[in-house]
Amino acid sequence: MRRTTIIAMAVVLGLFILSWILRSASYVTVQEHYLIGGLKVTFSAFLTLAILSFLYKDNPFYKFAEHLFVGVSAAFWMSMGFWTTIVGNLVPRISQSLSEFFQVPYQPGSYNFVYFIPVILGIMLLMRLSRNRGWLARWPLAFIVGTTAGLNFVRYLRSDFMEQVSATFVPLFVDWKGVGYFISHFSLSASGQFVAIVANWVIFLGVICGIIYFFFSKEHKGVFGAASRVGIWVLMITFGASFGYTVMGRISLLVGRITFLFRDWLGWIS
Amino acid sequence: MRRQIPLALVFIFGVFMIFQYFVPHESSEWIYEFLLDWIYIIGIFALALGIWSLIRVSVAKIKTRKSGWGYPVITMAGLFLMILFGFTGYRDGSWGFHFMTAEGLSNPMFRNFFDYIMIPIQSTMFALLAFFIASAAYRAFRARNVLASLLLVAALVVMLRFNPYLGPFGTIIADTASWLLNVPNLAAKRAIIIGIGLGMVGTALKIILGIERGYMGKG
Amino acid sequence: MKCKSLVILLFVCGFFALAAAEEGSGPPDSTHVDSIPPPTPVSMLTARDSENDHGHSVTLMWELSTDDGAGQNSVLSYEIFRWVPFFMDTLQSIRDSLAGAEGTIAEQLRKRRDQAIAMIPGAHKSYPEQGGWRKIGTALSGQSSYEDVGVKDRGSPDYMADHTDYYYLVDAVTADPAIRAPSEIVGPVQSFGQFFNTGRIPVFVAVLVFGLLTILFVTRARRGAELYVRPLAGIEAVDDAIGRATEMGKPILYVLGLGSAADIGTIASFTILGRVAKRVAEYQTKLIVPCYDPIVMTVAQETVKAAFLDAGRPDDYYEDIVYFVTQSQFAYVAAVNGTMLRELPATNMYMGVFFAESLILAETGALAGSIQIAGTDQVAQLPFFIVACDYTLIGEELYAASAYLGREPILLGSLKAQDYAKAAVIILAALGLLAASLNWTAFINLFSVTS
Amino acid sequence: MNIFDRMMSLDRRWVFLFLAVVCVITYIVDFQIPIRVESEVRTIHEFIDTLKPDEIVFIAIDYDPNALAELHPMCYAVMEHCFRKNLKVIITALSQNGPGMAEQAILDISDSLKLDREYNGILYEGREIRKGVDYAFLGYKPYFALVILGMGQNFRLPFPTDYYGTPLDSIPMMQGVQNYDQVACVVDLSAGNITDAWIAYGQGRFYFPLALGLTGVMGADYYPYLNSKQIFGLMAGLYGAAQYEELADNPGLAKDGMRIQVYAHLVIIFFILIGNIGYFMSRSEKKRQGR
Repeated sequence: MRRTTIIAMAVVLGLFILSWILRSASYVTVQEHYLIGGLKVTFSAFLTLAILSFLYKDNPFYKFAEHLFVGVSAAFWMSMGFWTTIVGNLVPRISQSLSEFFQVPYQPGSYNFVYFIPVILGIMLLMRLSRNRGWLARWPLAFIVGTTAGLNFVRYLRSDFMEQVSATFVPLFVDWKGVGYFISHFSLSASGQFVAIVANWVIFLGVICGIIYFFFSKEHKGVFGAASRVGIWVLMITFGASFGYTVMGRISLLVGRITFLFRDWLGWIS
Repeated sequence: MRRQIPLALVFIFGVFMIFQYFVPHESSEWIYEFLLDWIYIIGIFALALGIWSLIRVSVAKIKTRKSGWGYPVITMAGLFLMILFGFTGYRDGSWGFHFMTAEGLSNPMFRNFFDYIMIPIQSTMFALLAFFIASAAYRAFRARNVLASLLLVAALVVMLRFNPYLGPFGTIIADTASWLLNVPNLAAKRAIIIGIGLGMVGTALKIILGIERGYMGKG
Repeated sequence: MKCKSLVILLFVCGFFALAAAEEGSGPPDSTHVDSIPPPTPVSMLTARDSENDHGHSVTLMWELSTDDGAGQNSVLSYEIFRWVPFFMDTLQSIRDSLAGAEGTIAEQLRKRRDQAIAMIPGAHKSYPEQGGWRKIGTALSGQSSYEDVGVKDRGSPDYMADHTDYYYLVDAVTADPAIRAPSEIVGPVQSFGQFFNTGRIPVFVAVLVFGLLTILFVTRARRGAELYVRPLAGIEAVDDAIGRATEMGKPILYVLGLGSAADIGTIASFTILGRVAKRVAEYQTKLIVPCYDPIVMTVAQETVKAAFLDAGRPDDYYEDIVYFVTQSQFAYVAAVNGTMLRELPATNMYMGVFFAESLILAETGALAGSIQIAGTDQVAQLPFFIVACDYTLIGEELYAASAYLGREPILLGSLKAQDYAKAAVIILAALGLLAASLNWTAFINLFSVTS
Repeated sequence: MNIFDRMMSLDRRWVFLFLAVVCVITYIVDFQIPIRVESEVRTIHEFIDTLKPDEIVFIAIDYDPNALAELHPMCYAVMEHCFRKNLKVIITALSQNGPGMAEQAILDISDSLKLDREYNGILYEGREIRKGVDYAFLGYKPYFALVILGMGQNFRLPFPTDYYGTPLDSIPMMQGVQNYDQVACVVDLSAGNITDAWIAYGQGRFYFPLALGLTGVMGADYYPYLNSKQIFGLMAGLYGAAQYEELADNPGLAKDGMRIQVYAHLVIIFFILIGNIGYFMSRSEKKRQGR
């Protein structure tokens, strides 16, 4: 077991170096040293294959890529957050000397003192690390939860409720224009009023039955149960269709990686 | 006290934000923008807590020297290297505490790590979805009952929508697929969204009124 | 469609606001363009304060030139002019010198600027002396309104102060910018902010109705009225899953998703986490909660800690039950995947806000042989959870889960309120359908939120 | 475990392997698959195919690199078709990075045109296409809606010179070409709201025949315009482009992409079928044994 692991590692290392040499040899750009260019492509390819190897089973290469990715990305977002939010947004508002230190334009204003409040709240949050003052951390959390709950309350009431309800207000009287084409070709893409009205009916009934499915406090029995059953059918058809529709986009992502491996790394396809 | 004050804060800010929505006046908009800025700033402090948690968990694993203790070392190496690159840079002839200059990032290694470590792993992780969507389809699309059959048939129809080997059925399948994607899809999504809207609104209201306090650990 | 064209219009208008600021790109060499007869001007030009806004905005409306889309069909756009006193140039010069100033000089300049801003309304009183017309924007042919919002920066010469007399005129412009027809001048008109947005009255009514319904049912539930709730398979599975994990001696993995603490879906997930953690503490099973968002991590730690306290086992709690991974979508997924295959949890729960990673997580979990329970309010991810997980809470069921798990009458009472709201939706939809079929627009307009 | 049970519970790594192998093979091996053509793409091809030599087709290249994968193949297919039919082409680029896209397309198509090719059984001899004679590239101007409106009066208003600085009057193929009236049709390839401007301010006002090339996601939103006859044809996404390539008998990037897609989809469908056959057969087997 131990020996096979070492052999596998050695093989991968050998292939890595081979790829590095070959890529470097064929690397043409004046901007950087060819060894660096070769290393970049080889390392990217190594990481790509390491992640793909996860499909076979969990293995040291995947673990390596995973742990490296976690560390690098955590630091990436921390740096970005620090420079954009703290230096970009907070510092220019609260301190002239700090602004000069970070070389950002100082933006004085008569309401800037309020920017000390989030700093205080932030420090209260850090109190979590203290054993005795940990309860202070609840204040900033309460602030965030309260603000966003209020914010979401009205906005979702409007966008997910009022606007969706009023969108179901559609005419449903059957207009027989276009019915002939629909019957003769049995085509759902036929234009004309008839197909549109059928679609409106399906949407209307689908919405009603779907909503009935979500009733919690009434037993799903009798007519109510039948409607709820139709509701879950419509949901399932939709889930199936959405699933099938997504396949194409996911395959394109894979093609993107195949292109990277076969064109950019191996250079098999021009 | 320790519990009452946070609940009072939730109530005050929640109610304020609801009323703010109906008041278009300038002063109301100012406060709104301030509050949103605050959340971002508090978020950065929280990120420090997050990084601290990551470091602590990793160090604890390294200390035990159980199998696989080497991997957290890689995490820590990646973390500290990237922090070093993100917080130091070369500007005006000297190294210092910089990030961006007029020419771009002041430390090119930050960019390199992003381009040649983060990007390839990220896009490959995303590409794994192609495989998982296939295995999920194989595993789950069995005509066990009515619901599973509906799921299966709808998915098959949509997946066959541009298949060239179906002869005369091709057009019918393509039409049915686009009808499925436009009509029942719209109905189901609307029903779900109305439900979600109500659920969200109800939950938000319960939070503001202090009925739902699960997020403070008090059920 | 309507919405889309509106977006374009806004987009175009925005560009023109920029273009007006630059100007300069004069008429091209038009020697080969046939000469165009002058068009008729716009008529019925009106200007008034824009409704339901924070002020600093005037809305202009007019009737199209008869040569726009008809007649000679020669009008391509309308240029909007506002009368601007020369005084505004003072503001510009202060702004220019402020840009390069530092320290006390900047302080003084800022004071001067604020004084100057206070004088804007007075300067506009001198109309039509000591000022001139300035182009402030363009509307494309076919458009019969324009909203002048000026520039938000208070130091800018295009800043629109409230309670100030403004005067406007609109030119109908042909392909040759030299050939145009000015309208009559309108004014004075003043802008000011409103304290209540009347366009949002329907939302206000809905807030009141929904709030009252909730309070009504919660108080009734508090008084002890019996409430029926239908069983939900996904919720009943939670208890079994915890029991199963205890028997097998394997951990439970709880994933809060990629939402922030600002997402209601995540907050609902906290409540479920609280219930799960309490039972986990009682059974003394191991719980793993990797987090994506640091604030979510902090709240989740609070939640789990309190749950352990509630279960009477505060000593079993340790800080690293809930830990932070990284704020990068796929790095987080990579790490959770690894955890699933290495710790082999008996149960995986995915509750909250999820994006493309939903299927990667759920398939890896299935590979590890775990029972999987998911719940999300992201409609686009529901198909993947439905396909790959054993139980899925669809949309609203995620929000109902906390009430179900706690079995507290107060929370169940609010579910009842939601059900009444749904019944109202069905009745309204039926009425709305009649209204739409009979062209009864008054009813439909009751629900239209205009701003 | 009999064969049917095994079909039901294949190790998923077989699925992964099979899918990967099929994707790589269809990626590397260049073979042709048939493409089923929908009427909304056929109308575009027919329209251009029946134009007489020297008529003018207006191609608006209004997309940025992020939509390149879907719209570039359409651009190549339509442009090559026009040049092979000896039509003249006016090109504009109204999105910010459009000129780059357009120049790349012109360059590649000029190379391809130098070769003799046989399409749909007709031999087209290779020829040099010349700037100003076979095509005019007008370039980019901001505020697309105004540009579209202005060109309705005269191309010279928004574009006094072409992209390379030559006055329009000194361009041979622009002699006597004033506005959309001298153009046979406009083909707009766009990934954003420029499409709406072409419909509302272009076709809606100057009534020229308009065809659209869109990304796959946008497609469904624009079908109503087909019914209302505001556009005479529509190509959506990679599949739309592949249909045009099929009609023009000129396989390119889109058909390559569709080849992979079709076979990848077939692999998934194949495994779904295997699973279901296994499921039904083993169930009926068990029923029989039970009796």
